[in-house]
Amino acid sequence: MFSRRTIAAFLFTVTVALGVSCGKQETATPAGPVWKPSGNEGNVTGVISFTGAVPAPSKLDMSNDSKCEGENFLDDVVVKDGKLQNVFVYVKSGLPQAAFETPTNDVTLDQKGCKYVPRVLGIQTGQPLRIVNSDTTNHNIHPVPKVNREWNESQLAGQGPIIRKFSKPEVMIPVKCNQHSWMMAHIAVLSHPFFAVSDASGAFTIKGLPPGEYEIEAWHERYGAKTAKIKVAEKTDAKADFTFDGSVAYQPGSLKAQPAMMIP
Amino acid sequence: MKICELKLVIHSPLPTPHSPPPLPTLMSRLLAIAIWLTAIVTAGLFAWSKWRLPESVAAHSAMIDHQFKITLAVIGVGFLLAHAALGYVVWRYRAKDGERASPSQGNARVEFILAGCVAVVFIALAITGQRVWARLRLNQAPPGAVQIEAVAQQFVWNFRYPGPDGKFGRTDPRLYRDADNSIGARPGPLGLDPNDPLGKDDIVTPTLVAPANRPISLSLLSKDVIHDFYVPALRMKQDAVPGMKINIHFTATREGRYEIACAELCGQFHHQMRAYLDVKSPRDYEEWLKKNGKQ
Amino acid sequence: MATTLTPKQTDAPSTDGGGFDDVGDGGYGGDDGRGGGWSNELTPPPEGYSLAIRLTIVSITMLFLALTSAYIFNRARLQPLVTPRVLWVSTSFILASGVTMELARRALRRRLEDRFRLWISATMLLGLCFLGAQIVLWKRLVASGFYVNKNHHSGYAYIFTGLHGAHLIGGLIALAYVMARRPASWTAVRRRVSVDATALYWHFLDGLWIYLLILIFYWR
Amino acid sequence: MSEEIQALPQIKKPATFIGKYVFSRDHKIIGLQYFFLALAAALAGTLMSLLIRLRLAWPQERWPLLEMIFPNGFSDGLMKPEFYLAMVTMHGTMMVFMVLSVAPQSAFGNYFLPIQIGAREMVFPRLNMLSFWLTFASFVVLIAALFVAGGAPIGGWTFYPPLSAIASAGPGQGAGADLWLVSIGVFCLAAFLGSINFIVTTLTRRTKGMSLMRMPLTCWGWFTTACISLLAFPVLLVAGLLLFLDRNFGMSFFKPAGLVVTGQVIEGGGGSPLLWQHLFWFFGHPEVYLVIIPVMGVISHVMATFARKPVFGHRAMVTAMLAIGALGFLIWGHHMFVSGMNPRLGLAFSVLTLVIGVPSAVKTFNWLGTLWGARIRFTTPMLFAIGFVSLFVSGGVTGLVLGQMALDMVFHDTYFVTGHFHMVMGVAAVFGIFAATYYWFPKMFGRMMNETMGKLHFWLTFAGVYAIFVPFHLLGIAGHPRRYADTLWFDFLKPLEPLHIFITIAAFVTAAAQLIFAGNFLLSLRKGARAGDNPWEATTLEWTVATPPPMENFAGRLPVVHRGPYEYSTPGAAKDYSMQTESLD
Repeated sequence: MFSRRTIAAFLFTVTVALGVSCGKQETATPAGPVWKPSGNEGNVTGVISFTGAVPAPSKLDMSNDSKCEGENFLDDVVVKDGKLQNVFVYVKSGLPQAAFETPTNDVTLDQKGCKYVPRVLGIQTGQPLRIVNSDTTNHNIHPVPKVNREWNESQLAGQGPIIRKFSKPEVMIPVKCNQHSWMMAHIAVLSHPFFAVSDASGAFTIKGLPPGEYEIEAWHERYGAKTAKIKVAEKTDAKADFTFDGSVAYQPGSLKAQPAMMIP
Repeated sequence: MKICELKLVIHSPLPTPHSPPPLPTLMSRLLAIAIWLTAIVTAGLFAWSKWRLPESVAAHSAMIDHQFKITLAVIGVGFLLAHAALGYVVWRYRAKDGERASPSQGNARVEFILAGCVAVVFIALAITGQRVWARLRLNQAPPGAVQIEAVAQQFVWNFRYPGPDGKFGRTDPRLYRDADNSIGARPGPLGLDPNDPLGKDDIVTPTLVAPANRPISLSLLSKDVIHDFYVPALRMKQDAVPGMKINIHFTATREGRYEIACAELCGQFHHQMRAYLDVKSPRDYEEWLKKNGKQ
Repeated sequence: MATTLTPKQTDAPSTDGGGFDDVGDGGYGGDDGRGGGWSNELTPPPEGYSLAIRLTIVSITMLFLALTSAYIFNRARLQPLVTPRVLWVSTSFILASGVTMELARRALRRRLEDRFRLWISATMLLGLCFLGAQIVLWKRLVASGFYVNKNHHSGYAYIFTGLHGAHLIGGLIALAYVMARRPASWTAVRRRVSVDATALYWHFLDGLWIYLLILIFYWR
Repeated sequence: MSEEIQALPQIKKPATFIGKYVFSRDHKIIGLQYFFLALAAALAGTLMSLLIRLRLAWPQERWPLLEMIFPNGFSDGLMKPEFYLAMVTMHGTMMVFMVLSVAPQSAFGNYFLPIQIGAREMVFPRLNMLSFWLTFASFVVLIAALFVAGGAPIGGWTFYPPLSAIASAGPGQGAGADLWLVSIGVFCLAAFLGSINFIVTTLTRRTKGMSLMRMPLTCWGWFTTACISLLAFPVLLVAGLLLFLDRNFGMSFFKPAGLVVTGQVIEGGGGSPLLWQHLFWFFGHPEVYLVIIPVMGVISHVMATFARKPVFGHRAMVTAMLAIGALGFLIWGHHMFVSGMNPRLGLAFSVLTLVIGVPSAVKTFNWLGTLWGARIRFTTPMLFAIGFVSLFVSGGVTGLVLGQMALDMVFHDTYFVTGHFHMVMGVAAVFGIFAATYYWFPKMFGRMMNETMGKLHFWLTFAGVYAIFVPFHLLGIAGHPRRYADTLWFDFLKPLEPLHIFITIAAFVTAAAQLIFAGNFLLSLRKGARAGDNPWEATTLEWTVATPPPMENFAGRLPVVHRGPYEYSTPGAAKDYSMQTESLD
């Protein structure tokens, strides 16, 4: 009788152990019917302008890793002729309740010259993210999401690509390399394909949006997010321009912290 | 007597062919030689100067190296004596047919004397060792020492200089911005408050630049986990603990570039957490300060 | 490590089945060795229970001492915490249970079976009431905004009371065991020693609670 | 009497296989279960150490075959640094908890303590069984940590927060670290139950005539160790509990305010990382003695048998053991000289640390004294015992370097420390385990182990461990920090690479030599020569019972003890040994 009890206790422990180990896995569940384009779609195009003084590019100090080569200037604010690059624009709300097909082609995030290329990218849930190390040094890729599962994996010099997926929509996920503290990328995960990143001329295009009214958001890593309402009519392109003011820096939220304690 | 023999018969019904084992002489000789050889080779390897810390560039390291030599000598003598004795008894006291061991149960006096000697030697070592430590760590940095702050994070070192005003500006964890680690960056990786006038002239660099032959007072801090400021050439090691500010001080005596390592496990790239200690002549140091300050 | 009970001090009459064998068997007792004094060499000697419970108490003391030093190290007591009045209720419950436990123990010594059962039941009831009062205490703490992670003081308050409660549940199980097991199925000595050990544990928890009460709620 | 037996039906002998060998309450079966658990853990731990060595010797080599076995640890054949650190953590935890804490104490102690003191069984057989199964559960949970997302924790076996308190501080610091904590918590409970059983058994179950000073030194070792673990493990449990709450319930006992990990602000604050270190080492230092003290007992025991001589200074040996056990609680601070603890506190810890060397030195004298004037029989267990003394001295003396704060500042967290504790607590204890296995194998399994294979095993292992761990010290003298996944990053480490390669080769050879032991073990189990009841002509009670010992150990009446444990070569006696049960005429 005692033996049986012990067996039960043992099984319980094992179950708890397995429960802990499996508890953090998550699965993506599609909601609603699969969305199909009807042919009435239009595109949203726009240009991101930049006003105010353009911050001088700072020279990054990469001296702690001699294998980091190439141009080493901070590239978070890239402005050319008053147009801002690397702004992520996406449809925030207004889409029909439908599941969007998961693309099978992958999105590449390269590590080159101890920088992430591209610095800002969008990806759909379940779409493979292919991470490549083109450097001769070691990196680690450490996205710090709030909704998705966090991971942190090193990618050594000469190591092949890492393929990862994100299961839940989340804008934005900062990505860092702890070894090269200046390395920074942002990944936006969306359940739909209606997003774009502004190019060197500040232009973007969101393709194939069904007719309707939407809220779209433009996000920049230093200047925060701006939203706009747009209306897409049948087979017509809509326009949405944004302007970021360089004199208003983005302030992160306040920190709830208790005072640090000094111990002898 | 007969009862004993009877019991023996009862308790060991089968013959015991395994004791005494064969070849006691060979085994005893081999083992004794092995023990002696091991001891000599080990002591020799410890004494051989092929593997040593990088040459010292700190004012205090002569003291440490001296204490290390004394300690090595003491433990070397103890080690060799113990192994000499072990080899000797193994060589000498092997089993022989028909002979019995000495029935000695111990000798309290010998034991007391030996324990006393050991205690005296050990405590003497402890006390001399304390003197070295006390001179290094129980006093403040001399006035006029160069103030530098070292802030560790996974897996990078940041160093901050107070600038001409001699005062560090305010920092805030909310302002940390690793993405821009250029020298003039505000807030930069240390989260310097751009509105604090004291911080305007602070210099933050990933390399520890220090003038030669001047005492340097270093405050160790950490942003995330425990790190350890370890400079082999300085014979110096101290944890950087988050939530604490730990002050150490040293004087580097020779110009040059020395490696700073992390000696406390801090994550997957612990083994790559390197920075440099750049010891410059006082003039070069002043020039460097001028060049990098006030941008 | 003196034990309260050795074969020679028992007042167990030899008629009740005898937890002990004749001392004469095999000439036990001399030669400064212990042991061998029990007829059945496989069942734990009654004094073993007593010793085991003392050792358990030592270990639990270590547990709470370690927590106390962590509490002091974290400067937890310097942070605010309310002192709900229900503390007095729970304290009086557990103090009363200590008294009833002692009464039960003595009743068993005097072989008053009914009274023994009465007092044990009272002890268990008071123990349960204490646990109930502790839950009310937790609710009061929550109502005052002192969640488990509000500050260190509240965190430690939950950990201390929770661990104490868990150990008290262990005591309740022991009480239920000594009460539920048929008296005929064990010897009187063994039964009494078990009750004594349980009582010792219970008094320890009693004292521990007073200590925790002062430590957490009144030491500022 | 009859009522007693009827009242406690659990005494009846188990009939089924499960009752007999799996959920057994027989202390001998439980001892064997612990023994095989420790063997399995030792196998796992050794394999992990070999992976560690591979990475250190050839950091840029590709191992596609290993990738097939550990798809998460390797990528394109390269071993990831986080996998290396996971192996470091798991190797340490596995060896310290599941091998070194289990084999000398729980395995051999369970098997031989009752027999050596003349008892039929542990006092609480069911607790004993529960203790084993908790240990087993702890082992399973620990192994499970290897297979969760992110892998095993990378924080080292010392598990210092905030690295271990924050899931985002590294891969493996998520679910793996939680499982690690659960495993250690369960292990603490098991150790508590085990130590209660050991102490009560020793104090209440000694047979007639078995006074405390007539107990073999093994029993003293087990008893002292049980006392230590009774006091030390609750502290580890508290530390683990607080860390678990820190990780999962938003508390911050170990996290100060303003932590920013990978750009993310960690909520909460006000805790101190040093608190963990104090709690952990308050357990952790006694843990070292908890490993070595039962081994000291075994070595004294084996040595007396084959030296054919009483243990030199029996009383001093006991005193030294107790002194080491007690002093062990006062010196935890020497692990924290450079941790940021007040540098003045270190002064006391440093002196006490060197003082604890005195009883250790006394023990060494007494082992030498035991051999002085002996008639040594060079059996395999005796070779391992002599090897133990050599290793204990070699590993012990370097403690005098690390005990001094100024030198610890140089050598802290370098391979000097790693070499020191591997020598004195790792392989010295393993030599004790081997000595015990070779010594008691005939009693446990009724057959002798093969002497030739045993000697070969000894010679290779003895040479191997010196070849591995002396270079560890040399790396340390050159300043090589421990837990570095490779040596290529730092200029001052690059010249040390040849030493790493040498160590790795030595490690593989030594590990391969253990196959001889495994082969010998399995072969002797089936084919070994039958052992008599007392093949070594030893004196203590375990050699008076049948081989292997029957259920309840002693047929008929319990033995009565008339003598001390090590009456060898008594002048005037007929043989050169007198069993403890022999009357004094």
